This record gives sequence, structure tokens and C-alpha cells, in this order.
Amino acid sequence: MDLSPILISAKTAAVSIVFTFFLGTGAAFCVYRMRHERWKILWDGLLTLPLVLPPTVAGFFLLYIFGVRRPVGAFFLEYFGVKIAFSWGATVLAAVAISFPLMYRSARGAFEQVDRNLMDAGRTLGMSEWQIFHRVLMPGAVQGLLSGGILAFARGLGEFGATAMIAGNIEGRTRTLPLAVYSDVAAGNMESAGRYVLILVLISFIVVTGMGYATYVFQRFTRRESR
Amino acid sequence: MDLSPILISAKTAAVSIVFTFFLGTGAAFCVYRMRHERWKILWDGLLTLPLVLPPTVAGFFLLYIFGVRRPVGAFFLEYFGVKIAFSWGATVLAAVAISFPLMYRSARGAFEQVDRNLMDAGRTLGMSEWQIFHRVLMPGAVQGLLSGGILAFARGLGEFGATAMIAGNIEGRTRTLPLAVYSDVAAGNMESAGRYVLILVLISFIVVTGMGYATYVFQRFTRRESR
Amino acid sequence: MLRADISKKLKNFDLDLRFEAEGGCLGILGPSGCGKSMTLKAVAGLVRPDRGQIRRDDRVLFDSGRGIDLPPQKRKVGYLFQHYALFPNMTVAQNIEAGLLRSRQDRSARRERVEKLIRRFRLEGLENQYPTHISGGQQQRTALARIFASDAKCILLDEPFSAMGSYLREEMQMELARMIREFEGCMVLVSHDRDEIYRLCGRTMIMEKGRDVICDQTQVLFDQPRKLAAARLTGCKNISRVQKAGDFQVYADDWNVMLRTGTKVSDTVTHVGIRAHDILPAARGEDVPNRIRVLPAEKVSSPFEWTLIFQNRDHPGAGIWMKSDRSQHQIPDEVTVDPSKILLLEE
Amino acid sequence: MLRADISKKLKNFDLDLRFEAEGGCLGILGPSGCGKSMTLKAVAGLVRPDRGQIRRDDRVLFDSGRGIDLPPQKRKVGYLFQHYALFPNMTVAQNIEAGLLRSRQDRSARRERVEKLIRRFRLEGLENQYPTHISGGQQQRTALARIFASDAKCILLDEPFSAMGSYLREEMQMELARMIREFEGCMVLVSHDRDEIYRLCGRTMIMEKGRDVICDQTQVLFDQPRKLAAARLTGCKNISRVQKAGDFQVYADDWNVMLRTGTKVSDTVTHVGIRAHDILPAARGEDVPNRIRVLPAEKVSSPFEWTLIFQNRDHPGAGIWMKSDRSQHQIPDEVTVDPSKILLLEE
Amino acid sequence: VGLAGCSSSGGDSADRTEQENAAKDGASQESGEETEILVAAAASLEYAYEEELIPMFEEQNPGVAVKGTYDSSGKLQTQIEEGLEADVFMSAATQQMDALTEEGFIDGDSVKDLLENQIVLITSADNELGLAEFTDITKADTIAIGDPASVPAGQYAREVLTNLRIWDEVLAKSSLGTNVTEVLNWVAEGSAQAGIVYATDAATTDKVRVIAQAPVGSLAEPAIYPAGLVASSAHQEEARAFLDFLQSDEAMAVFAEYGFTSHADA
Ligand SMILES: Nc1ncnc2c1ncn2[C@@H]1O[C@H](COP(=O)(O)OP(=O)(O)OP(=O)(O)O)[C@@H](O)[C@H]1O
Ligand SMILES: Nc1ncnc2c1ncn2[C@@H]1O[C@H](COP(=O)(O)OP(=O)(O)OP(=O)(O)O)[C@@H](O)[C@H]1O
Ligand code: MOO
Ligand SMILES: [Mg+2]
Ligand SMILES: [Mg+2]
Repeated sequence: MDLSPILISAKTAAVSIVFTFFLGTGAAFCVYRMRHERWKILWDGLLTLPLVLPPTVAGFFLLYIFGVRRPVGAFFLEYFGVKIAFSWGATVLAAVAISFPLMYRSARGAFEQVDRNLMDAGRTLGMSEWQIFHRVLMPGAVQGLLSGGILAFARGLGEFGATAMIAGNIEGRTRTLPLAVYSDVAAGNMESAGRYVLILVLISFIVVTGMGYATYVFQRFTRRESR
Repeated sequence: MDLSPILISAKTAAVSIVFTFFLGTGAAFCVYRMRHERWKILWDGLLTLPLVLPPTVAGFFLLYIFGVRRPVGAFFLEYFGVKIAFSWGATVLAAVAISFPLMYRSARGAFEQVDRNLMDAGRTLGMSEWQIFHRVLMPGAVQGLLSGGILAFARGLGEFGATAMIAGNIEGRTRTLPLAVYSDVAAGNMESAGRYVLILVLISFIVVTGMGYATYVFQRFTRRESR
Repeated sequence: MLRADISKKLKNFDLDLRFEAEGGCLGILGPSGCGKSMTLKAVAGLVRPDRGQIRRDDRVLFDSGRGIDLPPQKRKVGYLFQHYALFPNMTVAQNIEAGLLRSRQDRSARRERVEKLIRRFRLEGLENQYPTHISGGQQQRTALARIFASDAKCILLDEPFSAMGSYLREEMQMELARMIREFEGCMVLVSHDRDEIYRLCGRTMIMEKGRDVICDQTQVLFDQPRKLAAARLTGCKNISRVQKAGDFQVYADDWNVMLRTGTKVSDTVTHVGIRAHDILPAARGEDVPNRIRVLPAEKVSSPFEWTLIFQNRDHPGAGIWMKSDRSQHQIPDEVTVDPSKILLLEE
Repeated sequence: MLRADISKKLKNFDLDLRFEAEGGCLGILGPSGCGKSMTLKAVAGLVRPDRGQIRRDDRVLFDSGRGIDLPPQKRKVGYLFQHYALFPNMTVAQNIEAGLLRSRQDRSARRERVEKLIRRFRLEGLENQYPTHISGGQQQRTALARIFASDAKCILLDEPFSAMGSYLREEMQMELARMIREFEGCMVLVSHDRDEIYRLCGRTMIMEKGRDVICDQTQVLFDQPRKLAAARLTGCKNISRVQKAGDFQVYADDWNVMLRTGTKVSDTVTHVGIRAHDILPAARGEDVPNRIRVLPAEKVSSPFEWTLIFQNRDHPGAGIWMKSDRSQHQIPDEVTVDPSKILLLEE
Repeated sequence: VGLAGCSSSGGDSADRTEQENAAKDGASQESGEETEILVAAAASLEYAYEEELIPMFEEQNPGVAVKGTYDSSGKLQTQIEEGLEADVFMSAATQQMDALTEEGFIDGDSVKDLLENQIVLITSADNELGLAEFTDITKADTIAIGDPASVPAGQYAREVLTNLRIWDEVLAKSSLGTNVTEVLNWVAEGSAQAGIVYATDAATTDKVRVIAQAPVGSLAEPAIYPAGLVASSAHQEEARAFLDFLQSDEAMAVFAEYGFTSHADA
């Protein structure tokens, strides 16, 4: 069995979740800070949209944006000398694009349930908005963020359609586990496919239950005493 | 422009969200009711797993379960006279299978944050467990459930990989909007694809913001006064 | 009649107590986090004790030995939650009706019953309001009406007034007192507020860290707390560790004074307590026992009461609280305590 | 010095009030939901009034006319939240340090300052505890220490004791009284508990439905409430609508009695109030004014007080509350009120 | 009716089917009902079918409606095995058809090798690598080919390159597409510098340029598109009519328009 897809997938999932986490959280924060409920609802709608695009189609769009001949892709190539399409980076790009809405929505919910009085308290104490963000809001939302992170991680780990489109399927470079599974399944190599699926499922299972356990422990530590 | 994909997708999304909603909510409720934290975490992990499978691969698995010659498929055919694979029902099956984990996790979170005292109050008042479920727990979780429903709806509407596998891509029967978009994009009919994408995005946008607005109105109505 | 003898392992300590409530109202007084709510929840069947027995009248609700554990639905034990736990998605009338769902009455019979309860608990006009839109007192009445609807034979009240300001509290207590008189079953009221317990309960149990420290008639308990925890919880402001110095004499370590006592000091006495109201100003030269010279004090006044805190002038130590009527306006140089007012306490 | 004159549209009513606080502590007394917290939040810069002006000392914090609206960070106004709003993810020491982040001191200077405050607020030993693991009183001290750390020139206290039982409350009030004396800036204390206001505030403003009803020295306000809302909020239990029957005489509709008054009844008087402590038993045959024959009463006792509620025997009406010392044990047949104790009130 | 009988001219058979239909399904036709047949065809056939062939057939055969489902041949094979109720199957390679015939899903006698397709080397329209012949493919840094495991075009590409003895070298820098569309887009967008697809695929877009056809003899057998009847079809008559129609001259003319060559011609 070829081990490279496992490594690539692990790397991709690990790196992409970092981006997804920060982008999703950042977007959620921006919307959270908006004054008018109407704008919030509108942005909520917009930022959930990528979810509705079939990944393969989303992959096309990415290709039309980041392809070497397209403005953004050309820009990257010219000024940074990075070719995005067909590089390992593209697997990350695809995973981030596809899992973003999940992270965004979870983070929005998590922020919304933080006690606004805590933030107001920070303000009257003279804490800057940034200090309030990272010392009050983030710690208060941490559980929801973790749970969103798990969803996004799992989705990113299993991402296939967009990845194939923008990153290609180059063995040892961009062939992630889902691509390898697909290839085997399509060819009828069910045994090999089964092994890959097992690994995919195992990684995800370990991460998901691991995080679940961590959250549980964390909860026990800081939860308000039940009255 | 062929309108049938719009109708099919609308029907599929509408029906599948009903199934997803009840299955996801039901599963979440079962896990919520478990006594031991360890089992909960384990089931959380298991029920999140489908998310990690590339939809196309999930589609293969579904086909190997619901194909007419496979046990489950054969059973349905024999006892109910329904053929599942490659019928319109299969588009629903695919959408439900793929969007299930999103609904499940949202519902879990929603249940978890309902005040357990309310349920205990119901018990001491002699309400049956079923009455407690539908008169106390469900209304208390309704916001989280709606938000999860939105996520699941959007994901189901955009489902492509598993649908193509188990339902096929039969015009007027199983060709949903995502499949139509894919076909057009693949053929380079960007204009027609664009129109379909627009409709896809529009439906989802209307539903997502509509639900967002409904939730907002609902919140204003029952929210505890801010202290 | 309610009789419980339970033990259960908790996070920080073990719950391990027995008590009995018969008619009237039993008060449970204890500091925050001592396990009061846990105890009530065990009786109601919401948490399961590790060992023990709970009986209501002649029904066994729980018996670990015989493997009996009735579900809360069958215990006919009403529980007034600390913050009422009204269903926020139901109106006042619907909340009350929720208590009737057990009895398989038809709609019209139920509705009639609800109307009766609404009148009885003076909730007329609020039938269609949601709990968040009514005042704390109205919420409490709704929660009580709901319990009465459920035909409970025994009612447990968990700090029923903790969520209201003193503005409402007094009225609510009066109302509850009336209800207690009218109710035939037994009641248990949990609180960390001594006034509440004093006003409403015939008997009182003092709890500390999951254990029943002492249980007696409320009046007796407030007059003669006997236990350190009981003295503290019944509002005795001045407490000091003591050393026995004679049959009727102790030395109070915290205030550095020798005190004469009214009753004989047994060997088990470790502390004494003096209520703030029992510290009286001593007229200069007058011959009174337990005279203490005091330092200039902190002073606080409430509408009908004065509070002073001073220290022993000769040997400064812990503060001594004195409360008196508003009519007196002089800060005394010396104070005195009648030996009979000195409470002898065991740890 | 703090001076505010603000108005803001709220959901159910409009906030529209002006007040001034100078040294000492200004109390704001009002029923639940009347806009007390809103008012404080406007001063702190957490909500924005629609119109008006707020000044602290010689700084303009807000002026709708001139378009000035300082952010809360720059107002140097400390706010003690209703439930303290301690950061649950920070220890006591970290919470206090959060108040120091504005001043760009280095770590060691900050730490030193924190240690000082911990000593000053008697939080030694709790530095590394999380807020959920300390008692209500300790939480309050931590919240106050945090405000003092932030170098606030004016402190707003929003129902600082609402979260504790009476067991803790008294101690905490004492402590706060000391703090108020030591603090040089001005303070505003919001409460729906008259005792609290009475004990801690030199001046008091009464609020009702977003408006300032009356503002005066606390002592004066409690003695002569003058306004119906003020009487009710300062704890006057007996209030009745009246009709003027003479220069020194009114007819109380709710109790069906004629009452003589100590002061001249002006035409604007609509109600009278009588404090429960001012209702005294009338000895048989004795010639006293305002004598009322009463029906057998409800009786409730608290450790050092008795409460009786009776009705006019001749013309039963609303209940009349009487409170008295524990020492008296007889339920009277007739009661009396000194005409000078009858409070004349305007609506 | 034997298979041999069907090899007569398309027009004839179409007429005859029409008559048969009219006779057999008269009742259902009156009530406005149509017989519906499902054609499962390789994705590369979709445009020829949807835009021209199906409308043409339906016009000639009132009362018969044709639905198409298009995907990669391998996927369609799986789907037919799992119960896809197609009536006609047209694959982009003989492998899938042979497998299905062997398993009894396809009526072996009905299978006709209809079309041939060319395997071509493409680059994007503006590529300046200066490739001239098929073996120049090794000059490209990144190459796009179909996954030989599941995509017929990929299987042919592997055969050609193996015969040219450059398969390993090419594979090392190849991205294996899960379907032809992917391969085409990779090249068109410049993600890959060169790629191997069918001539018909290359013809669908002007963003790629055909460099060369696979050298003669590099394929043991040409890339053949066989079509056949699904054995379990409930509409044997109509399906057979469609199959016959596909062999008609006018159908062949349409296929030619889309870049295919008739197998008989080759
Ligand atoms: N599920 C649980 N398992 C174990 N320990 C618990 C659990 N829930 C609460 N405890 C602990 O049990 C103790 C008693 O809790 P309880 O709620 O009965 O206190 P209480 O006397 O009602 O306090 P309060 O006056 O604050 O309401 C607390 O120390 C708490 O930490
Ligand atoms: N964001 C808001 N916009 C409009 N109205 C509000 C808003 N928040 C609260 N209100 C309303 O303003 C009124 C005053 O609220 P506030 O919190 O100031 O009352 P409060 O006097 O502090 O009451 P409590 O004693 O219960 O704390 C309430 O009737 C409330 O419904
Ligand atoms: O829905 Mo996909 O395109 O198989 O990831
Ligand atoms: Mg409790
Ligand atoms: Mg408030």
C-alpha cells in the first residue's frame, strides 16, 4: 500500500484547519461586530453559500481564479513565484474553501452566546478592543470554536471534488487520501480502497473523539457549578 | 434553459431536509440521553464520520448497500416494491446521507444547552418523557435546530458526488441542479452553468436568510430581557 | 410525612444525612454549596443516592437495599426550583396545565382546574403572558400553582426568594406562609437566609458540608443553637473560640476577654456566640458582668436599626458587632453582655 | 462630580432623566425594569443615549449637541456589573490585572500593583482561584479590586448584593461602606433594596419608568417621601388613596377611615402612607387620635421583629401592616397612628 | 428479430419501429403516454446525444422518449451492475462492455462496435513548449492523463505510452484525472502543460491545441465505442430501434460532426 496519500492528507488537513479556523473565526467576528441585524443576516447568507456549491463546481471556480492564466494565479506566479494550481498548496486551498462555511457558522454561534456583559466590563476597564477579543471573547467561545473546528477538520480531510480540480492528482504530491480512495473504488480495488477508508476514518475518529474528550475535560474544569 | 433540474433539486432538498432533520435530531437525542460521557463522545465520533468520506466514495458505499442486488436494496424491492437506486428517491437518500452529520452535530449542541432543570421540573410534575421531549426539550432547542437545519439544507441542495453515484444523472428524473451545473461546466457551457449556479445560490440564499430572519424575530419574541 | 436517610458521593464531599418532616414545614439552613439542592433532588428522584431509604407517608420512594427507585413522575413530590424553572415557551396558563398532564382528564376539565388555580394564586389577567414578561413574584406563584396542579403530596421549596430584592421578598414570604398553612402535605424549605426559615418553618435542620449538624424546633434552635454552625447560620454575628476557665467562665481568644456564662460550661464547648442585639451599652460605673471597654467603632445605619463594630480597647482583636434600635444615638465606651445571653457552642 | 441629563427611547418606555452626583454615593432606587441599569450603562458609555449630556468633573463624556461620545475605554468610569461579570477564564489575580492593561506599565510594576490590591481587598490566598470557585463576597471584592486597578475616577455599582443571601449581604455592605468612605471620586449605587440604599448613600434618587421622580438627601427622603413612588420604594407598607376632608384631615379610601394629619393637606395630595413601625397598639380607653378597631390578624415573626396584618373591623378593606419589637406579644384590638407620622403623598 | 436483421439501414428500422410502436402501444399513445428508454453513455457522448441524436430519434419515433445518463464508463458499468435500469449502454471502451457482457448484463449479440476515437496529445492554445510529435510529451513538466484505473482515455494513454516506452517517465510527472473533463480543464487552464485525451474531447474547446495523434501501431486495438442492449431492458423493441438508429447514416454524420469516426470506415 502506498503511504504517501496518508502523509499528504495529514499535512493538508493539519495546515488547512489552521487557515479555516482563522478565516472562519475572523469572518464570524466581523459579522458578529456588525451593528445592524439586517446586515448580519445578509452576510450569514452570503458566507454560507459556498456550502451549496458542489465541491467539483467550486473547484472549477477556484481554477478560474487561481489558474496560472487567471489574474490571481498570474499575480501569485509573477510576484511570489508560486504556482498555486497543481501544487500541494492547492490541496490546502481546496480544503479551506470547502470547509470554511462550517467553521464560519459554528464560530458565529459560539460568539453569539458569549455574555456581552463580559465584553462591556472589559471596555469599562479600559481594555482595548483587541485585548477584549483575545482575552474575553475568544476564551468564552472556545468550546463552540473547537466544535466548529472539528466539523471543518473532518470536512477538509474528506474533501475530494475541489481538490482534484485545482490540485490535480499527482502521486506523492497532491494525491490525498480521498483521491486515492476514489481511484481504487472506481477501479474496483475494494480491498485497497477499504484500507484507505479505514485510515481516513481512523484519523478523523481519533481527532473527533480526542477533541470531544478534551472539551469534556475542559468543561469539567471551568463549568459553573450546577445550582 | 431546462427547468427540470430546478424542480428536481427543489423537491429533493425539501424532502431530504425533512428526513435529515428528524434523523439527525433523533440521533442527537439518543446520544444526548446517554448516561456516560464516554459513550457520548464515542457516538459523536461515529456519527460525524460520514462527513470525512468524499461524497463520491460515500455514494459507492450507498450503492453497495441499496443496489437492487444488495441485501437492503433487495429487501426494499421485495417487501415494498420500491427500487431505491437510480430513482428520484436516491437523490433524497444521497442528500440525507451527506448532510446528516451536520444536522446531528448542530442538534447535539442545541440539546446540550437546554436547561436541564426545565426537564427535571417536567418530571416532578409528572410529565411523561415524551411530553418532556416535545414540550420542553424541542422548544428549548429550536434555535440551534433551525441553524443546523439550514446548514444541512444548504449541504443537501449542493450535494453532487454521492447523488451522481447512486441516483445517476438522468435528465428529468435524477439530474439535480448540481449535476446540471457540473455537466454544463464540463462542456464549457459557462453561460448555462452560470444561470444554474445563480438559481442554486438564490434558492439557498433565500432559505438561509429567510430562516435567519425568522430566528431573529423569534428571538426578539421570547428572549429573556437583558439584565 | 417524609423520611429520608441517604448518602451519596459528591465531588468535594459526601452527602450523608437523615431527616424527617411531618406536617408543617421543615427548614433546611446551610451555607452555599453544602448540598441543600442535592438533598431535595434526591427526594424528588432527580438524582440517585448511592445508599439509603426515602419514604413519603407509607410509600417507599427509594430503597437501595430493596432495589426500589421510583421515577420522579410517580413520587408525587413537587419541587419548586431555585429559579422556578418555568417553561419559557409556555404561557402562565400552559405552565400550570403542564402540572395536570399526568391526570388523564379531558381538556375542558383541565381548563376548569387551571382557571381555579389561577384564581387561587391570584394570577388573573396574566394567563396568556410568558414567564419572562411577568414579575418575580408572579413567576413564583405560577410555579407554585403548577406544583399544586400536579397534585403533589409533598412540596420541596429550593430557595424560593433568592431571585428577588427585599422589596418583593417580604410580601412573597407572607403569601407563602399562608399557602403553607393551607397545604395538608408536608413541606421542606431550603434556604441560606435565616429570616426566611425563621418566619416560615416550624422545625429546622442545619446542614454543613453534606451532613445534618442539628435538627430541632426553629424557635429553640435560634435561641440555643448549641452547635457552632447553627449559631453562625442563625445569624449570630459574634463568635469566638474559647477556653474553659471555670464552671461558669470562659476565655474568648478572639476578643481577648474573660466572660461569665449563664449555664454551666461543659468540656465539649469550644466556642461562644453573642448575638449583636445582645450587646448592650454599659452605663459608666454601673456594676454589670462581662463589661468590655471598646475602641471607637464603625457605624452603619439602616432605616430602623443601627450597627456598630468595635474592638476590645485593652486587647484589640476581632471585631465585635452590636445592633440596636434607631432611637439610641450615643456610641458607647463600654459594652456589656448578660451571662445568660452567652451561647455555648460545640464545634 | 458626575452630571447627566439624558434621554433614550427604550422598548416599553422612554428613559428621560437628569441627576448629579458629587462626592459620596448617590443611590438610585427603583423597581425592577425601570431603567436603572440602562442609566448606568449610558454613563459608562456602553449604550448611547439619543440626546443629552454627560460630564465627569470637567470632562465632557457625551454631548449629543456637540457630537462628543467618548468610548468607554476613555471615560475612566468603573462599572460593577449586576453579577460582577468577572472573566471566568481568568484567575482572581488575572482579573484584577485586566484592569491595569490600560496603563502601559511593565509586568513587574503591574504585578506589584495587583499584589497591593489583593492585600487591600483581602483576597490573599485566592490569587490563583477561578471566579466560579470563590464565594459571592469574594467575587464582589475581586470585581471591585479590578475597578480600582483601572484607576476609575467614578464608580457605578449595579445591584452589588442582589446575588447573595442575607447571610453574606450584611458583611458585604459593611465592607462596601468602608470602601465608599475611602474612595475620593463619586459613586452611584443602583438597587431595588431600600436598606442597601439607606445604609450606603448620602443622597438618593427615586426612579420610575425611566424618569427621575424625586432626588434628595437619603435621610430626608425616607422620613418624608412626598411622592407615592418614593414612599412605596422606601418601604412604606401601608399606602391608601385619600380624599381631602379638611386642612388637617383626609379620608383613606382603601381602609375606610378618617385620619388626622400633622401637616396641612395641600390640594395636590392624592395618597397617604403609614410605615408599619408607626402603627402602634392603642391601650383601651386611652384618648389617642386616629384610633382604628381591627380584626384578628395574620402574624409572622422574624428573629427580632413581629409583623401583623389586620383589617379595619368596622369597614373591612385593604390590609394594614404593623411591625413591632419582639418584646411585645399581645395582638391588639385597636391601633393608633400619630398624626405627624402620616405621610402626605403626591402621585 | 435477430441482430443481423437490424444491421439494415437506419431509416428503415426507424420506420419499422415506428409502425410497431403504433401497433403495440396504440392504447397508451392515445392516452398521451410515452414509452421511455434510458441510454447510459460515456460522458464524451453527451453533447452529440443531447443536442442532435436524441431529438432526431424522438422526432422520427413519436411515442418514444429517450433519456440519457452520462458519466465515465467505469462508473456506468458499476451502476448497471447495481441495477441501473438502462436500456442501451454505450461505452467509451470495450473493456466495460466486455465485462458486462460476460456477467450477462448486456445482450452480447446486440453489441456493435460503433465508433472509433483518436487518442491525441494536446497542449493549451498558447503553450510555447514547441511540442511537435507524440513522444515530445516528455518535454512537459506536468502532464494530465485520465486515471488508467477508471478512465478509458487513460487506459489508452497508458497503452500508447507503454508501447512508446515512456510510460514510467510520463507517469512520474502525471496528474491522473478522475474523468476526461478534469484532464481537459487542467490543460486548458495551464495547470498541466500537456495532456492526452480523445480527439472528440479536444474538439469541444478552443482553449487547447491538438499536437499529434497517437502513432500508428502504438495501440493494439483502436479506441472503440461499442454500444449494446441491456439484457434486462423492459423496452427491447424501442431500445433496439435506438441502437439501429445509432448505426444509421444520419447518426454517423452527426458523430462525425463531433469528431468521431465510424468504426466501419476505419
Ligand atoms: N452532578 C454532580 N456530581 C457531583 N457533585 C456535584 C454535582 N452537582 C453538584 N455537585 C456538588 O455538590 C455540592 C452541593 O451542591 P448543591 O447544589 O446541593 O448545593 P446547595 O447547598 O444547594 O448550594 P446553593 O446554596 O449554592 O444552591 C456542590 O459542592 C457541588 O459542587
Ligand atoms: N437593548 C435594548 N433596547 C431597548 N430596550 C431595552 C434594551 N435592553 C433593555 N431594554 C428595556 O429597558 C428597560 C430597562 O432595563 P434595565 O435593565 O435598565 O432595568 P433595571 O432597572 O436595571 O431592572 P433590574 O432591576 O431588573 O435590573 C426594560 O424594560 C427593558 O425591557
Ligand atoms: O461532492 Mo464531491 O465533488 O464528490 O466532493
Ligand atoms: Mg441550591
Ligand atoms: Mg438592572
